Parts: sequence; structure tokens; C-alpha cells
Amino acid sequence: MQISDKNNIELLRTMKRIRTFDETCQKLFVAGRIPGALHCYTGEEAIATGVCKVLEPSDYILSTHRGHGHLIAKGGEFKYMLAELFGKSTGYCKGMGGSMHLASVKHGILGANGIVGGGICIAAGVGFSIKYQGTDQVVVCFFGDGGISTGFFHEGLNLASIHNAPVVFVCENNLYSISMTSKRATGLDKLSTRAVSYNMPGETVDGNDILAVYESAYNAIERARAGKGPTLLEYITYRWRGHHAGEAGDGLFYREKKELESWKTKDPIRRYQALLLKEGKITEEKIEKMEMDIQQEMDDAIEFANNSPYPKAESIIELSMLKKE
Amino acid sequence: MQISDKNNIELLRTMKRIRTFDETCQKLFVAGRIPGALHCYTGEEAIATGVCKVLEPSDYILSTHRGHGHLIAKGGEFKYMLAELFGKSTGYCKGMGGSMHLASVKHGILGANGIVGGGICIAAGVGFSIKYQGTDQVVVCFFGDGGISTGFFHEGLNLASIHNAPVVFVCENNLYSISMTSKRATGLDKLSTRAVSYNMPGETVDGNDILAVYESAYNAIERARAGKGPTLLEYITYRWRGHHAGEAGDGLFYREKKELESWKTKDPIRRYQALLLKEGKITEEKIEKMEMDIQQEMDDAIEFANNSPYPKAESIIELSMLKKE
Amino acid sequence: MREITVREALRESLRYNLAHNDKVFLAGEDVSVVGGGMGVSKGLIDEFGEKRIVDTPISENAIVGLGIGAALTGLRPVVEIMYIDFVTCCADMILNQMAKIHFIFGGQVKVPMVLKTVSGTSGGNAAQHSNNFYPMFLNTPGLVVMAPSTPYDSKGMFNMAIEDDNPVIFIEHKRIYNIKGHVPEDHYTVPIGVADVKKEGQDITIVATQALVYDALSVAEDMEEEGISIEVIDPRTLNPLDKATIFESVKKTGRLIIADESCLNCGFASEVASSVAEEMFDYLDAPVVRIGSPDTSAPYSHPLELEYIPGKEEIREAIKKVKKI
Amino acid sequence: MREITVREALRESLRYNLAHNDKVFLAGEDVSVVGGGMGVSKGLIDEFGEKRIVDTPISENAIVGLGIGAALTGLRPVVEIMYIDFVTCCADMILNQMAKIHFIFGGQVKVPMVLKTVSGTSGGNAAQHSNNFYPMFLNTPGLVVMAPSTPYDSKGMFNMAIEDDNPVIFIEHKRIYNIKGHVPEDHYTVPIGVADVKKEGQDITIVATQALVYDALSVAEDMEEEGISIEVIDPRTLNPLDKATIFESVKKTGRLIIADESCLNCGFASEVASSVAEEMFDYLDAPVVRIGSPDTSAPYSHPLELEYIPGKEEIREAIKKVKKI
Ligand SMILES: Cc1ncc(C[n+]2csc(CCOP(=O)(O)OP(=O)(O)O)c2C)c(N)n1
Ligand SMILES: Cc1ncc(C[n+]2csc(CCOP(=O)(O)OP(=O)(O)O)c2C)c(N)n1
Ligand SMILES: [Mg+2]
Ligand SMILES: [Mg+2]
Repeated sequence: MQISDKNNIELLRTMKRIRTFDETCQKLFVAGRIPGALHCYTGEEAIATGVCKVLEPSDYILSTHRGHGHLIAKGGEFKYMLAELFGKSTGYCKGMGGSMHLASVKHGILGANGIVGGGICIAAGVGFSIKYQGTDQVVVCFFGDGGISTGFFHEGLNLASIHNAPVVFVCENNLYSISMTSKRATGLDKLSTRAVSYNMPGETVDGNDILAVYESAYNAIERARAGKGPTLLEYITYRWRGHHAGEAGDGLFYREKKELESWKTKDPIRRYQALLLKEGKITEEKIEKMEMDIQQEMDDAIEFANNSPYPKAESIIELSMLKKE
Repeated sequence: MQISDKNNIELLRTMKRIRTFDETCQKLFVAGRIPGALHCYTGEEAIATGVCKVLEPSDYILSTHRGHGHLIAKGGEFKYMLAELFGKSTGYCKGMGGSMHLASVKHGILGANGIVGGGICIAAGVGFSIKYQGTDQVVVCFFGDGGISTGFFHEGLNLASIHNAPVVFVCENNLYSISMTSKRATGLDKLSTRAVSYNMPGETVDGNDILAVYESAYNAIERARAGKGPTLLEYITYRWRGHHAGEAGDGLFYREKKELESWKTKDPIRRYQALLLKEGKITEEKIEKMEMDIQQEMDDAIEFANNSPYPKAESIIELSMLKKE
Repeated sequence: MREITVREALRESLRYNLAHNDKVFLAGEDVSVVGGGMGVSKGLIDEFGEKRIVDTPISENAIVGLGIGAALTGLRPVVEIMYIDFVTCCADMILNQMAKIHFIFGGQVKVPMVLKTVSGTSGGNAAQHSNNFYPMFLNTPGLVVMAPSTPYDSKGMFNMAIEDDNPVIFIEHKRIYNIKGHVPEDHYTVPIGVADVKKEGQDITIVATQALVYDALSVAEDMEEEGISIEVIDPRTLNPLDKATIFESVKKTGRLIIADESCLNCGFASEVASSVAEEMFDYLDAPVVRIGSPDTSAPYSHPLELEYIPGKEEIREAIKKVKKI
Repeated sequence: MREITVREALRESLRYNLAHNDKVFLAGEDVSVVGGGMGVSKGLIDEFGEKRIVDTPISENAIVGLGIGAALTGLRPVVEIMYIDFVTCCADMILNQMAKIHFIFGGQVKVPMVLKTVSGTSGGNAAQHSNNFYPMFLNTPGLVVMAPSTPYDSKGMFNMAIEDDNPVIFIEHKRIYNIKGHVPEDHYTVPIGVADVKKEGQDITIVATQALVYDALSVAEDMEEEGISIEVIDPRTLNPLDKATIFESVKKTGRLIIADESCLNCGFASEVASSVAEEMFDYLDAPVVRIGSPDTSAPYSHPLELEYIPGKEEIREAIKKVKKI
């Protein structure tokens, strides 16, 4: 699959932006600056990046509790995201939602979800709606390997299938749902096997190989856009951090250090960067500049979030129900 | 597969008993003698009969809203069943449950269920419990083609699978869930395809062929009993009556008369009776005697149910919560 | 003046909205040929076709997800959950998604959908088809909850439910579908959160909902002969609740009975009773009396079911309790 | 006297019951190495192994189904739903199955299981992890609902929950796990349906639950200085409710405040307030006051969350409202 030089650089930049954002958030969390539950995407950046790169601005995504990467890849801006995590009124959700409910509807980001699998049936509904309205949009629904055991998965994929709806279901299999391995939770070697139950194609792909992700997502998304129906994609990956930012020792009390170390050698960013360097598509200097820009963006976001006001107490009531104008 | 002469006769008798019971209930319903929702099993008798014939008295079943056949085949008696349908205190559930909650725990019948798919996760729990306690029991879980679209199906089969629990999942595909065809609801030609998702064997069998039902059930149940885990069986069949006894014209406003007629020619009872007659395993006289006995049992049950008292109003309160003795 | 039934009034509203707004569609189990659980949409499939009248599999999560996804992307879905008993099968989609999305996204989107369903104990449907589960919708902020009693209100409120931008739970009642009353042929709406005084009176206030409105009116009429003047208030919208109208009445009568079919413990009657005990204490001349389903499951047996359903008898007893001595 | 935390007290009870009754097992998401959502079962896997401490997939229906199936067949399961927010994902298994089976089977079986979960708003977990969904358990007959506040009660009530033959919902609270108090090392039980007067007083009765017990006690202490004597009653079991103790207290004080964290509309405070307004009206000298979470979703933003959580401030204001002038 041919990718333009510009897009090659963009893929690298997006992965790095995600990495920077979440690694910064992890630190801010430990420093007590971010409350609640924060789930870092470190190590899994290639999936959101590769998938969302294929999408048009008017396409939709449904995200998860581990959703920062999806948002960034779909156009979310650091400063409004971080302001949200700081609980400020300038955040995407005015400080009402936080990490688990991040959404930017104007970017087609129909929300992270604190309920595992909670977005899957909604995505089927979005797919139905696109077909109903006759546009050529597509919706991508992210969920984890843990999400595949929920009833939502079953009902949602079935509904999308029988309506031949333009939905791409993306299972991010990072091998664990908290401490439970996906193998123990399902008995399956490949979760994409389950596509058969819904009469749709299923594919298992190396989720740390950005080009493989991009290509498989491209095929599934174009298939959906062409009216050929939904697909189930499984991307194998690994999270470097604990299940949530507050978890002790990066979750090494239920997984082996060796395992984590070996996955770190499969870092999707370093892997892709090395390739681009090797192929002469980027230079060390350009990378350095890219990283500096990203750091600047991050620093600006922190400043923006810091300087933003908290929402007023009344907004709780204002938002509780829509009033008739 | 060899079946003893005695068992051949028993299979026929059980099918005829189920037919008589439900056809009588249909009439009693129309006559206003049975309230509530009554779902007749007419046309589907071979499934309950063939499956339950393989079971031991100590084995368990979980049944459905269309459950009379399962109960009769597992040892339920007409009189206590009918008393329940009449809402009498002598009924299996003291008149508290009616058709949709018929249960006889001493027969291992852990209940019909008014919630489609409601028994599936409970069956997985029973299977877990059998394994936990180390007995060699088996649990059979019945559900309809409609039940296969519920989240319960997905969660329950997965749980049973990862515990390698002795559960046999029996999908009675009578082609419709009320008016929705199973093909329209799933897009699948064979619902047993879904077994793949749970790493268990799946098989689609002619549900109107009692010998085929018996054999497939035998294999699955023995497999479970031997500790080899769960199976998903799909039996293709057809209901002759409306979705419920009160539905207009046997549901012919959403299905074709031609279709119904063609399925009536596949009557599991006449088919098997003809075979037994042909093979000289039964005589016309014996069949006549059998039918008279069954009619007598039915008449006795009506008398018993008629003459039984209604439960006392206090029993509602007594049953609402267990008191410490 | 034209008189039609509650069922016809609802159908008329559905038909009007389908005809005048192509963003409106109806989805649910067997909503097409069968007309849904209670025949409300019967015939609409012939006028509007499969695109607008969408049969779904037995997947309550997917049904609500379909509504949410469509509402988020510009449509105005009406989804049906066949019985309120089955909202348990999609409680997360209702309580954590549909109810909360507007709030947690900080007001970025609205979720203009209607979930219609039916409540009430009747006809021996037994415990799993006799629940009045709406207090959970009142206890979960974010949902408009409507529960009309008359044909006039049914049409006007259903029109309002579709017009309103909040997610609306629209509760029909099993025992009143065939009640007739005047319904204008023209389009009109009944405003949200406005109670209706169904009968004026001076001595006792009865706040009654759905079927109990008729029982209250009937008892009130009898009481006129005994010289007791009863005011019957139908809140119509259970959330937001028109407390002002109720309080005004209590100010006048000093006596309050609440008659609502949900179970007593934390039911709707508790909310009204405690609001009055908090805010109108000084005006109360007698203890408030709550009437509701008793705190046990609904029994199947006919005579017990009659005891179980709250009605005129309970209202008469309540009047004895609160009336001026 | 030995002092341990609520968390340790719960673990001690679990350990005791696992050690003394091999029919007891614990199942839920990440209950083994992680110790479940709140670390209660941490370490038990080392003592009791995988047979007794069972990690499950993210399948809440299957978790409750596992419990029901096991309870029906002779075991005494304890299942954990990680947060009470997720009971929406298995509401049918709880409200239509677990709660009703004993009743609808006419008392043939008991369902001796414990469903433990955690409630309460805290730490920026936002709207989908801050629900207090237990009023739906109170509105559904058939469930014992426990909600202890102290380490002593936690151990004694958990022991009781396992011993009792009813299905029990056992609600822990996020903000009190680390509170310490005296807990005997010996085995003991706290009876069901018996409230505890945590502090005696003469002027005002406060019925408070879980975290609010501590707030009420703290405010009550302050009030002593102002010469107001407050009685604090902890109902401990929310269903069946010890109305006698509450009524006795109201008889004495004539003034009632209820402080419970569930949302006000149809919440637990409504039940207590309306019971008193019905049955103790003549003893009331002032309006009752309900304290609960406001009727909006829980906001993420820290300062708003603090406003949202009911506590001492609300209690103080309530006292102002009801106190003798
Ligand atoms: C319905 C539901 N059950 C349980 C949880 C608690 N929980 C939050 S994240 C998580 C694990 C999710 O695993 P997975 O889907 O694999 O996503 P990952 O965290 O690995 O990205 C669990 C159990 C929840 N949020 N929702
Ligand atoms: C969860 C749930 N949704 C809907 C219903 C209403 N309902 C009762 S039976 C039925 C159809 C069931 O179809 P299937 O499972 O194929 O069984 P069949 O009636 O064909 O034997 C429906 C929709 C229900 N009882 N439970
Ligand atoms: Mg995972
Ligand atoms: Mg069927």
C-alpha cells in the first residue's frame, strides 16, 4: 500500500503526539493534578493513528475509557482535552465529563465511555443513521479485548450486520482487561474469529505495525463506505502503563516484567521512525523539530488548562435537562 | 444409533403427551380458562422429547416461555402443570408463576423464563456449580432462535466455554421470534455457526426428526458428562400455532399458509409413528391405547386442576421474602 | 366530538410525526406487521415501509443503542421496548448513556429520542411481565418521563415527546389502551411538566397516574354522594414533576392520597409524599397515604392478581384514613 | 481493642466464610490478584486458589447468572459487580431473576447468594462511576439490601449476608473503606432489618447511611455545643427497613432528617420520609428534610463534585430548617 510522504510524516507525528500527551498525563496524575480514572494509551498509539488517518473529518468514532489516542488522532486538540482533564470550563465537556467522557462532537468524536462496551450498540445506531440519511460517512467503534465479552458486543455487531451498516469495529487487544488475559476470558487465539457469528469479515493484525494497521483499516473503511457492510478488526498490542494511572508498578503484579520489556522492544513509534529514517523519508533533525513542536503544544496546553476557570456550580443544574426555549 | 424398543415407544408417548397437553391448553385458553401468555409447543415436540430422553433424573434443564414440552419430557406431571396454569395452589409454583415460570425443582427443572434468553447465564452458573461440586450431572439450556440475539447468549456461552462446564445449549429454531424470521434477525443460514465464537462444537439438526435429535443430543450430553465441555445444538423446527395462544389465526398474518401446511406434513409425531409402524415396533392398537391413556391423563388433570383451591391471598406476602426460622 | 381510544390516539401521533418529519422512524421488536407489543403501530408499515418502521432482533441494548446513535447524528428516533419489564435488558443504555450523554458531554449534543414502553399488571402475565419499573428512571437524572392516562393526553404528549430535545421515556399502560375519549384531529401538544386537574374538589387531593386516574375519578364520583369533594390530579409527566399544581391543591384540601401502580418502596408515590411532607407540611391536616403495588412480586393466579393490583378499594380505604372526622 | 478498617473487616468475613464453608466462593472481575474493584479480596487467591476465587470476563450478566445458577444448585456464591454503576449491565439478572425466583417458583427454591458492589461519588470518577443505583433494588421486591457504615457492621453484616437464605445486595461505599473501628476477632453476625442508634439524642432524628453516618455524627457533636441533641440512626439494612426504631425516635424528637447519598427523586430518603409522613404524622413537629445527591448527573470537575456530594453542610442546613425555634 502506497502512502504519501506527507502522510508518512503525519502518522509519525500523530503517534508521537499521543505518546507525549498520555505520558504527560500519567505524570500529572501521579502529581495529583488530574483526578478520577486515567487510562494511558502508551504503547498502543499505532492503532488510533492508523485507523483515524483513513477517516474523513465528517466520519464518526466511538471511543473507550482508554480514549485519548482516539481523540487526538481524530482531530482533538491538546488544550481542550487537558482542560477537561483538569475539570475546567474550557474543556471539551466543560469539565463535566473528564477522561472517561471526552467527546468533541464537531470532530465526529461521539465520546469516550466509562462503560466497557458501552459504545458498541451506539455505533451500530450511528451506522444505521448514516445509511438512513444516505450519506457516505463511516463510523469506527473502538473497544478493548475486555469489551468483546459484553452483551453489547453481540447485540451491536449483529444489528450492524443485518443492516449492512457502515461500521468498522476495532478491537484493541492489549492482551489484558485489567488483570484478566484475553485468552483466559475467551479461550480464543484470535478474537476476530467472532466476526463469523455476524456474517462479516474479521481480521487479526499486528497493532504495533502502523502500516499494517493503516492498510487493514483502509480496506475495512472503504468497504463500509462502499456500502458493503461492517468489519471486525482485531489489533494485537500491549499497554506499557498500568491499567489506570494509579495502578501500582505498571501492573507488574499480574504480568511479567519480561513480557512488558519484550513489548517495549516492539514500540510502534520507534519501529516506524526507524523505517522512515532508513527509507530516507525523514531526518533526525526533522524528528527533533517535530518533538520540540509537540512538547511546545503540550506545554501550551498545560498553561491553557491551568489558567482556565473551573465551571460554575450552576452549570450542573443547567446541564441536567434541556429547557424549551 | 440403536434405541431400545422400550425407549422407542417412550419417545412416541412423550411426543404425544406434549401434543395433547398443549393442544388442550390452547383450547382452554381460547375458552378463557387459562389467563396470561400461553405459548404452545405444537409441532416442536421432537426436540424436548429427544433431548430430555438422554438426561438422567438428576440432570438439570433451564426452559423458556414455550416450555411445557421441556417440562413434560423431563418428568413434569400434567396435573400439577395444569393446576399451575389454572392459578391453583396445587400447581408446581402454587399458582404464583403460571406458564412462563413453570418449574419443578425436584425434577431438575429450574424454570421456564418470561425473559427471552433469561435462562442462558443461569445455565452457565449451573454448569459451573456442577463442576465445582464434582458430580457428573449435566444441564441443558433451551432457548429460541430469538434468544440467540440477546446479550445473555453471548455472555452465557462464553462463561460456560471458559469453564469447560457441562452445559448443552439447545437453540430451538422455529424460524420465527414472533414475526421476525431468524434469517432476518441474524443474517445467518445456520445459527450453530456461532459456536465457533465460543470455541465449542456446533451442529444444526432436523428438529422434526426425533432420532436425529436424540443422537445429536446424546453425543453432546455425553461429551459434557465426560468433562469435555459445552456444545451448541440448533434444531430446525416450526410452530403450528400462533406465537401465543391468543394470537390471531395461528400467526398467518406474518407467515404463509403454504409454509405452515408444508411443515405440517413434516409432523414429527406422525413421521416417527409411521416409522415405528413400518418397522413393526408398534401396532395400531397399541397406539390407540396409548392415545386413550394420554387423554385420560389429560382429563384427570383438568379435573384435578378444576377441583383445586386458589392460593390464599396471604401467600403473596409469605413468599415475598424468606424469614429466619 | 370525535372519540377514539388511547391506542388509536398514540397511533395517530406516530402517523402524524412519521408523515411530517422524515427524521422520525420507529424501531423495536415486531413493530411492523404485529404493530409492536400492544398493537400501537399496527398498519403503519403499509403507509411508511420498512425504512421507517424497523423490526429489530431481540436485542434490547441494540434497540436503545440504535436510538441513541441515530439521535446523536440528527434523527429523531422512536424506539419501543415491548414491555417495561425488559428495560432491565438495556438498563445501561438508558441509565448510563441515554440519560447522561447530554450532561457528560457538557451540553455539546442533545439526544432527542423517545423510548416508548408499557407498564402495569394485568391479565395473569405474572411477575416478569407485570413490573412497573419506572421509578428507576425517576431516580436517574436526565430523562423526561411521561405517563398519560387519557386519549387526549396520549396524543398530545406523544407529539410533545417527539418534539422535545431531551430523551423521553414514554410509558403506556396495559389496562387503558381501549379507553375512549375526545381527541382533536388537529395536531397539538401537551406541555411537559404540567399536571392536569382531572376533577376539582375541596376536601381531599388524590394524585393519580394512568389506570388509577380512572379509579380515582370513579371513587371521587361516589364520594360526592357522601358529601366528600375530591380533587383528582394527574401529573401526566412524572419527571419533571409539576409540584406547584399538587402543592396548590394540598394547600386547599390539607389531605393527600397518592395512587400510582409502581411498588411502594421508593416508588413514585414516595416521591410525591415526601415532597409534600417537606414543603407543604404546615398545610397538611392528616397523614399522607400512599397507594401502590405491594412490595412483593406480582402473582400469576387470577384472584391474587386482583388483590395485588391497587384500585378503587385501596382508594376508598385511603379516603377513610385521611378524611375529616 | 483491635481496630481495623472497613476493607479489612470485609476481607476478614470473606476469609472466614471461605475457610468454614466450602460451598462459598467469590466470583467477579479481577477479584483474584487485584482483589476486585476496591481491593477487598486482595490476597485471598493465595489462600484459597482459583477454584474459590474466580476471575470472570467483563460479562455482568454472566457473573450474576453464575451466582444464581450456583445458588439454585446448593452453593452459596458471593459475586462482585465492580461498581454499582454496572448493575445496569445485569439489571435483568438481578431484578427479574435473582429477586423473583423464590416467589415465582412458589417457594420451591431459595437463592442464597450475595451480590457485593460499591456505591458513592468520589475522586472525580464522573457520572458513570458515581451512581448510587440502589433505589431500584428497594423498588423491586425480593432482595435484602444491606449498606453498612462501620467496620463492625461491615463484618457482621457480611457474615449475615452469606448466612441468610435470601438473595442479598451488599453495598459498600467508596469513601469509607479506610475508616477504622473496633472489630472482634470472633465470628458474629449483625441481624437483618435491625437499625443501630449510633448516637442517642432528644431533639432531632437523623437517619443516615454509609458515609453520611460519619457526617451526621460529626455535625451532631458540634451541635451538642449549641445545646441541640441529635439522635443518629443508621438503618444498616435498607430492605427490610427497621421502621420501628426510626418511628420510636421520631416519637421522641418530632423532627426528622434523612441523609442518604442516592439521588433524591424516588431515592431511599423518599421512602423513609414518606413512611414517617404516613405513619408518624401526628408526632412530627416540623417538616421532614431529605438530603441526597441532587437530581443531576455527577460532575467530573473537582470543585463541582464537592458541591454535588451531600455532606455536613447539607446536614447543618437541614438542622436549621427543622430545629425548634
Ligand atoms: C461494564 C463494565 N464493567 C466493568 C468495568 C470496569 N473496567 C473498566 S476498564 C476494565 C477493563 C477493560 O479491558 P479492555 O476492554 O480490554 O480495555 P483496556 O483497559 O485493556 O484498554 C474494566 C473491567 C466497566 N468500566 N464497565
Ligand atoms: C428480553 C425479552 N424481550 C422481548 C420479549 C417478548 N417476547 C416474548 S417471546 C418473544 C419471541 C421469542 O422468540 P424465540 O426466542 O424464537 O422463541 P419462540 O417464541 O419462537 O419459541 C418475544 C420477543 C421477552 N419476553 N423478553
Ligand atoms: Mg485490554
Ligand atoms: Mg423462535
